[in-house]
Amino acid sequence: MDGMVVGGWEYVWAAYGLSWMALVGYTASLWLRGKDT
Amino acid sequence: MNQLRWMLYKDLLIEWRGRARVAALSTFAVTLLLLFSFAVGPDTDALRTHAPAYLWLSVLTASTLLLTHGFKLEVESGAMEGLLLLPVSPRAIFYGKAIANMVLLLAVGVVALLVTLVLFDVTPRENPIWLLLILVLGTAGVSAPGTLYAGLTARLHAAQMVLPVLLFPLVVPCMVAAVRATSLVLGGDAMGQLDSWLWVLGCFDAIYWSLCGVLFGKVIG
Amino acid sequence: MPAAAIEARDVGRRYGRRWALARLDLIVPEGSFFLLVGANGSGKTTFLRLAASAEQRNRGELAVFGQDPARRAENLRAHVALLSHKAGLYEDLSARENLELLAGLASMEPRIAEWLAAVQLEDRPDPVRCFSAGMRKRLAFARLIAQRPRLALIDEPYGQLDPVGFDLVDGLMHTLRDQGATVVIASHLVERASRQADTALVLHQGTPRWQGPARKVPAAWAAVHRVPA
Amino acid sequence: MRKDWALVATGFVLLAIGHGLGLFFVPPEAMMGETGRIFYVHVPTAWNCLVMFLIAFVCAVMVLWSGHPKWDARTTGYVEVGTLYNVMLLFQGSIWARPTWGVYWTWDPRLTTAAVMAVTFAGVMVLRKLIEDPERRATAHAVATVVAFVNVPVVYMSVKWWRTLHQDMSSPSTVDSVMHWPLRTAAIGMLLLGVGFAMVRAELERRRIAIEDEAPELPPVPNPLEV
Repeated sequence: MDGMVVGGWEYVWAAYGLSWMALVGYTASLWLRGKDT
Repeated sequence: MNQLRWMLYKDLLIEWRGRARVAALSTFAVTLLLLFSFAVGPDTDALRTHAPAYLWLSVLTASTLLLTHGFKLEVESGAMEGLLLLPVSPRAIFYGKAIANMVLLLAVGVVALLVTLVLFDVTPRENPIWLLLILVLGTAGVSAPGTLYAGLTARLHAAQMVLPVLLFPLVVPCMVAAVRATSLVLGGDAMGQLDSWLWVLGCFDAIYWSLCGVLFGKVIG
Repeated sequence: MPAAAIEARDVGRRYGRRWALARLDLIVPEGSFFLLVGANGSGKTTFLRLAASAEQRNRGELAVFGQDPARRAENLRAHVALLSHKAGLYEDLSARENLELLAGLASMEPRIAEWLAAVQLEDRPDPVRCFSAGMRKRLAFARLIAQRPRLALIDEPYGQLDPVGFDLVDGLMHTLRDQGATVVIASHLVERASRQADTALVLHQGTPRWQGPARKVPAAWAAVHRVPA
Repeated sequence: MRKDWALVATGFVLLAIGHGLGLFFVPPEAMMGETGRIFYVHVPTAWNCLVMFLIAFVCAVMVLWSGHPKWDARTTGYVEVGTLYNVMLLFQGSIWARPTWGVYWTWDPRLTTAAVMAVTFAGVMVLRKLIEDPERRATAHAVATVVAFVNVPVVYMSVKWWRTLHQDMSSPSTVDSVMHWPLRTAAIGMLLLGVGFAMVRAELERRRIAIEDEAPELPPVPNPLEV
């Protein structure tokens, strides 16, 4: 396969990992903020 | 229209009385130009290439001081409320202030431009009259949203901090176009791109001069 | 059209968690000279600002010449003038220029000399920045007179003035009234103000305590402060 | 509130399915290889970021139009979630840029616009924090949101003209049909998630304002006064 980028799973995991961390983190922050009130 | 004329007359008259302020502002812009050159170092070629960027950055930085000051005068004396109760239409207040800000910024810009030409040893390759048009369009692009946001933040203690945070990202397109156009005039416009950048500036001005005029009434109501 | 310049029913205004004015029911007849008295923070200024459409009430009904000031209608604002604590003058302009600006903005015939003469400020060409507090007050009165309002709302007409100024201002307010305007003033100078007005309202800590003929205000004032609510 | 949390949950499930498909079932992309899988998280984020800001814009217009506090709370919610997606977008974009162009940052119009957009909306959120009077805060926040949103296409166009570095990125109409399902599932998941988040946030804001701006009891009716 000519010109195809080989490997690169670490970038994939980084992108998904950060995104899920952000989403779960925001959920948690909403949950905590909701508990206070 | 009549009200707009009076508002503009008033703002310009006040600034004329306090012309030391505009002088101070121009000095500030020139100081920034000097600082940029010190920061970059004595590489004349680099300085010459980036001269348009320094010019516009110093004008933009100086604009925040100008903008916050204009509304501070109005709000602290209660004059703004007096105008609204008179009643003066918010649009007349907005356009009067925005035009006045633009004129003052233009004055600062002209001084900064002349200093830029001398300091960085640049000779415009195209007709220098274009520079004036770019200055007019560029300062107009800063002053319309700038006046709106200055009105929005006038009552805040942190006005001078918040204004740049709101204004600078907004005027990115205006800065991009103004810097590009300026460097085309200074460095030569072989590809004939100047027109399109002027067009971008014009569109930016048209969008924000109309939008901000509508929104301003809501802001100060 | 009811013959009321101001009609308030259960009007309330709060700042944050505190009622600055509450439970106010009031009718100010057109053409009357109305006095509001009360200690600091009793709600006088708040009421004037509500009537002038400079602020919005939080509850109740309020009508000025039959219109709701909350709508900030231009035709109403053009008939109502507010003289507030902040003079609203441009410091860098002279008295004459401030009045010229007013006339220009309101599309009035600029009879500057006449207005300045009315407040005895003819011979001051310097910017307002150099004026004393009392002179600013006079200039603010000149602005008020120039507007020829149907309803004049005056917050502390005597504030910062000298005894000569007191008489001057009394004269100006009666002139306004003779021209058919409704005059509403808020003042601490109970004795003096009650000799000028017809009817009065005593406010105490944001609520109305007494309403009646102005000549009885000193007695009512004393009673309010002797008998706590 | 419960319905909103249900939306969040559904969104998470759909997003997980979409991402699972994209990560494990779809073959590597023809040009990008395995790194092409970043698409399934990046493209839905980009779309939904714009969608969130669009809804925020509509809510802000409603604040200015009707002045009802519920629109103010909603604007707050959508601005916050939009900014969250925006920041995610920036991280994903620079991770994507590294294997593709060899750098973490390029002055690509989309990336640059996203950065400017993030700073603009961060400014809007800061402004909201600084104003105390609820009514004034609602209008100022709404005006800033409207202007910030109008600015997005303007920035995009000008940056595009300023520097056109590379070809158009793919969108579902130009990509393999095998990519459609993970992409769409993830996009719908993120949409539901975003709307759910924003509604929860709006409800929290509404409660906060209600507490902060609760009308105190009226002062007692004073005794009549004889003079």
